[in-house]
Amino acid sequence: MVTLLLHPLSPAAFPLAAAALNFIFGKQLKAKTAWISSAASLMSFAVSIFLLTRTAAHGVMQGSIIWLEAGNFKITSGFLLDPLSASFLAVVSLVGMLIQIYAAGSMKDDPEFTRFYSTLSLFMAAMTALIAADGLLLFFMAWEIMGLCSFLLIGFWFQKEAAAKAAHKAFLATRLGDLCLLLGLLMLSSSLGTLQFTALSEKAAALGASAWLSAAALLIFAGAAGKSAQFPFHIWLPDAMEGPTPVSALIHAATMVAAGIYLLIRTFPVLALDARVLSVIAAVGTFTAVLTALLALRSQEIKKTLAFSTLSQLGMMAACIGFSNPGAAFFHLVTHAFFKALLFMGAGNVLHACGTQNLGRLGGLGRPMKLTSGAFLVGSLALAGLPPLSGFWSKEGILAAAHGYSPFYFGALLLTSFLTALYSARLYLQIFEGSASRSADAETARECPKSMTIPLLTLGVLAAAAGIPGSPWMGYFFQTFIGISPHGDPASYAVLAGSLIACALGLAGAWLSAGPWRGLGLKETAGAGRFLEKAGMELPNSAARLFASGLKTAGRAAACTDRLLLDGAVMLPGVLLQLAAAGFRKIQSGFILHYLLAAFAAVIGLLAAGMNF
Amino acid sequence: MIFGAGILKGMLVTLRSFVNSYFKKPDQGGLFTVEYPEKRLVAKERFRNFPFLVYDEKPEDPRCVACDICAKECPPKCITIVRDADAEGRPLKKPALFDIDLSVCMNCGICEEACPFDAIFMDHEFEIAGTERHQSLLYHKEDLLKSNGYFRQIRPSDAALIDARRKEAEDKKKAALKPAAPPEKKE
Amino acid sequence: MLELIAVKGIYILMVFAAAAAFASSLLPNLFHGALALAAVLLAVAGLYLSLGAEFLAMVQILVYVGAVMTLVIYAVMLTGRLEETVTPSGRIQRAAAGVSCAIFFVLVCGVLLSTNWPAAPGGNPLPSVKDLGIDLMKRHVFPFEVLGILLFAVLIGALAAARREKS
Amino acid sequence: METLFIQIKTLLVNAAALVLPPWGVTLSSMIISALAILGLGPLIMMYLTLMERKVLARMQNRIGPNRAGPWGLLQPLADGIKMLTKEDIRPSAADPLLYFLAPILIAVPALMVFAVIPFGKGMTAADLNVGVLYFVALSSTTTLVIFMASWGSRNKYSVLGGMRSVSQMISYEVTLVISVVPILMAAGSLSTQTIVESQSGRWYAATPWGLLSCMIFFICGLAECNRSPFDLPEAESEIVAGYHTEYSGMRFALFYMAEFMNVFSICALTVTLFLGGWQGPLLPSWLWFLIKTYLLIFIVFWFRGTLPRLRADHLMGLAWKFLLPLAVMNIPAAAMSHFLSEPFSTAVPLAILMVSVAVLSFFNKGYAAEKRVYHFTD
Amino acid sequence: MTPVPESHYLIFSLILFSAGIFGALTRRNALGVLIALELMLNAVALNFVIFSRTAPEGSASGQVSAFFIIALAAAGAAAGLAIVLAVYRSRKSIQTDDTNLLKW
Repeated sequence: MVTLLLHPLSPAAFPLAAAALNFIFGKQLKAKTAWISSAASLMSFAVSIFLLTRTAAHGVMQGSIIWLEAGNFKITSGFLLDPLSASFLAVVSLVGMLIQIYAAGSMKDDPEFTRFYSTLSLFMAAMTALIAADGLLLFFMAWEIMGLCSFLLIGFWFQKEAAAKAAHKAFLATRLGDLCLLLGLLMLSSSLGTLQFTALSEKAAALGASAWLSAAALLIFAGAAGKSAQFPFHIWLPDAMEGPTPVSALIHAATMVAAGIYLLIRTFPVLALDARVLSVIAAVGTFTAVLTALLALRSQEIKKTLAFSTLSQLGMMAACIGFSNPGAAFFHLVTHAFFKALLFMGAGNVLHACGTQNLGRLGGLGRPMKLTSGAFLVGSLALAGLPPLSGFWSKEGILAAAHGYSPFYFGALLLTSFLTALYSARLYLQIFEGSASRSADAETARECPKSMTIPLLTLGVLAAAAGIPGSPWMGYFFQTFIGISPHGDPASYAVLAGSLIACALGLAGAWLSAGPWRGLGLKETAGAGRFLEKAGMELPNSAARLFASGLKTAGRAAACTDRLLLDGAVMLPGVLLQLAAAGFRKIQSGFILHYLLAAFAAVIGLLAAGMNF
Repeated sequence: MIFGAGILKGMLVTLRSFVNSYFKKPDQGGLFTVEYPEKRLVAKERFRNFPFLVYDEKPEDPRCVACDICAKECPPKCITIVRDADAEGRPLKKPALFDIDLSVCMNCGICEEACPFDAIFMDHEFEIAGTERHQSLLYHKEDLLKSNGYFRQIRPSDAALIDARRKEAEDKKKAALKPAAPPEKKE
Repeated sequence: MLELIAVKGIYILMVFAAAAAFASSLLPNLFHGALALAAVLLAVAGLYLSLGAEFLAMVQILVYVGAVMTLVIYAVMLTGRLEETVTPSGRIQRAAAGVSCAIFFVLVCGVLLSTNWPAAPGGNPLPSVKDLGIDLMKRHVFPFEVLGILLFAVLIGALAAARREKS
Repeated sequence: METLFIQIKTLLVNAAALVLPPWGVTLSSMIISALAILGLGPLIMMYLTLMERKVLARMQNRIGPNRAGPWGLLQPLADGIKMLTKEDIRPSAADPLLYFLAPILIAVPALMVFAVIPFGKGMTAADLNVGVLYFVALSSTTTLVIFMASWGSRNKYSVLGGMRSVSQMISYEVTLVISVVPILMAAGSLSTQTIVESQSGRWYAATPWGLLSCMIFFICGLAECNRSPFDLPEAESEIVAGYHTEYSGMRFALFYMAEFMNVFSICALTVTLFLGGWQGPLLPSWLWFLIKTYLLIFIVFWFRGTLPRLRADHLMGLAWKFLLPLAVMNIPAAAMSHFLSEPFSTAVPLAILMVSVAVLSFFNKGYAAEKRVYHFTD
Repeated sequence: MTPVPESHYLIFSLILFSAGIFGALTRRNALGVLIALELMLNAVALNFVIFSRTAPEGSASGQVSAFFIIALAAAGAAAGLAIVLAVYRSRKSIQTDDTNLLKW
């Protein structure tokens, strides 16, 4: 029984059980559902910590069952626990647990409490299963369930028109991505014959580059882009903020969006076959990073800004993979999960406290909400990339990879990190600093209850300390531990200096714009901002709509041809028959005498014929 | 044989009457039909048919004194009487005209009962068919008069009684008149 | 000499029957039509006698004239109004019928006259009633029984069809 | 004495033979017998009417016609003259063809039937070997003629009377034919001549089934010619005079004659089939025949004198529910007697018939009237 | 046995048959058609009897089949008339052109 409990897939099993429990007995349990799902995530966190230590001690654990067997064709799927997945598992279950505890507080008075928690647990189960998956098959299934959960959770308050529309949009965008992933997956399995990650890399290496494989790789990247909201698919993430804040924190910051990057890391050997694929990934990633960073500056709402910042960080991670350094991307992934969840929970507290998240009406919350403002400060600084905090180390890794790849990308990423620092600091200053008089509800704001602030604080500590294992002080222990790719040359000072300067400039800019130069230059940049907005957001939307309408007209055309040709062909004999029948009906006059006469005439005819005149 | 029993009994009855008609006397079940024209049934004494007037000696002076009682009593009013008058026009005790319309008379016999002078009686004669319906059945005095002998012949017992009574009345009158007047008044 | 008279009689009978047959089709009054049919039936019975089939003639009279004609006349009396005369069918119909009958007649006549029938027999004795009975009971016993059942069925069927519904 | 009439005929034929060629002789013999029947028919009819009135009168303690001629013997002549002189009224709406044909056609079968009746030994006009069937066939044609009479006279009463009499005749005809079957089985032939000869030993009426079929035949014969208890169709009291309401004068006389000839032929056939025809110890054969026939005719008039008229549904009920089943049961009984050995040959048929009569009486209990009980006020 | 040649009899029965058919075709009254039918059946029965004369020694099958035809015709007439009566009772007329319910 114990070994079963410690099975690599058990972290997925606990939340699944919790989800089922909540779903079935939701009505009776009511408030207790929160405890059940939090307990489940605690258990899965504990198990994942144990698994982490085991993999660290014994190395890779693997096991699989035969999923489908038809003749000599066999599909197996099961779990693969290597340092990468074990560590990611630990991170995800930790963040999930903290958010569930936090959600208990923030969602307390919501009537659909049980539905929220059962879907959340289901999501956790899917995420953990995805991480522990050993092959693309189980991975893809978990991927789909996650898509579903994100749809349910974004559209949690489905009475609200905007939420429903946002959920719809998110689901469709990710569906498109999933479609590409499926195609890529199928192409891979058809050419390489297997879906297992380990086997994948060996087969790919053996087969060598080919157009088929590079196309498959590109499709897989498209799938990852869909889920992790890279450039063409990024339209759904800002709208996904309609969902409750814990959802945004968990799904749209830490876990789900990271799954795309995790997929790219897992299938890196295939991607790496063709340099052009990597260059595409790098370009898309960088472009997304720069664009969304600029957009983050413009948005007026806390959560929307955070959403844009997530987009830009994901862009940077994708770019890092493009620079063929998945290890750094993963490290940034982990640190980002911590401080981004922290920022979102902070935003949640602010929303919970004063009911609005519009920056224009907030300000001076530092005094009434000391703890939240403190944690929020640490989070935003980590995001900005201040040296001792985790953000600096992981970003520095990416910048090093960029530097190694090409100076142009290095410059772009530097610009992004500067912008990141700028908007994160500005965010903090606008909410917590400044005079309290600006907004009426600022006075009423009070610190949130303990169940919401404790997770905040723990994440604050993690956000601060997570960077150290991957920093030179610990000899890049984290990178070597996950062992995917060697760390870049730490010694290049240019990279180190560049990141430091970008961070400092960003912080200074934020401080100035919030303080003495408030409102300066707002108008001039407005025009450029709107153009940016239009280019960034409306264009893809209209493109999507165009694509949809195109499909519709194509459908209509096909329908009418079908009706015309096929139905026509079928109906033709019927119509002819009716015409003929109308003609023949006249013969049946209803008078017996006519029939008799006809019969008799026939007799005579026969007779005459018989006598062969 | 409950089914056919009734029929057989009925058949026996008719057979018996058939046989009896040949061998039995009229009153024991034989034929009692009187073949009318040749043999006739003797009419019973009180048999009533149309009335007739009675005269004693001569038809000229019948017993009827034209008192008109019978005409009044006759329900269908079929008797018409005109009193006779002598040369000077004084009424006589004799009818000049005495008609009975036989086609109207219903032989009820009321006139016989009403007549105080035993002048009119119901006859037994019924074969009086006429050739036409009007005049031939209007009997006048001459047709109606019949002698007392005929009366005595068709109704012996009644006639005897009446004659006895008349004779007695006559004797009484004669006795009563003998001391006063001759008896010729009461014929 | 007697045969001559008989033959003459037969021909007269035939002519009478033919006339009666056409009368039964053409007479407007249905009752007269039915009686014309009766006349035809009797004539045919006479022909049966001339062909030596006495039993058949008597059966014909008994069954046809006695029973079937009574049925037909019953039907005529029940369905026709007391003085109703039947409207003859349209002119085209009659013409068409006449023409087709004429053609039919000519065709079959052709056949009749062209084939040479076996010589009018003098010899073999005609089957008497006894032979008929034996044959009926021996060779044709099955159709005889089936006929009994059929008549029984028709009896019940006719009753059911013609019966006035209770409700 | 026995062969009186035969001698007369041969005399005549020889006379004709002198004059006519050979074929003429056979023709003349045919004609002579035909004329005999033609003469006999009306004669019989006339004196039957007289006999009937005499017998009925005697039964009702009356004398009956004795005015016309000695003992009323010329009464039929008087009737005939009366019929002839009566004005022949014809309803205007009458159907000329039918009205005219009916009386003629009713007399034809009545007369033709005489051809088959064996008046004496060797005195059958035409000894067909389908004799009985001939008789039944011709009697069935009368229904058609009655239809013509009733429909032709365009009178509701006559149509009603016609319908009734036809339905009555049809129902009784069926029983008539079935009741004859046992005799045909016993005699083995349809010709009346052979049937009479086969009765030389023992009359069929003597056997139990023979007696029963004789009674059934007789009753159905009566119903066939609308006589006595079954004379519903021309019941004066109910529907005027049935199908011959509109007929008067000579036409009515024809109907009247046909009716009486039917009576005579039915009785004659009963005699030939059941009572041994002209079989008789001493007297000449034709005399026996006449005696027996007139006895039966007396019974017919006897019926007329006693029995009340049957109601329409009783009439039908009697035919279909009593007589027909009885006649049908009679056939196996007759078969039994033919095949079983002596002691059983009478016992078994008797048993069968007894049982069937009992059963049928039980089932027809509804028709038999209850015994009427008179309560005199005390 | 009459020396009338067979062909005369056959022609006569043919005449009967044509009269029957003519009647059936022209009669507008259902009963008229039935009468015509009887006529036709009679003609056929007559044919059987005609040919039974030349049948081989003593075989009565000709007359027997004629006998069957007569019986069947009687059965047919009974059924036909019952139906005609039923039709009359429901439609108050048996003109053949009135009963055209089965027309399409």
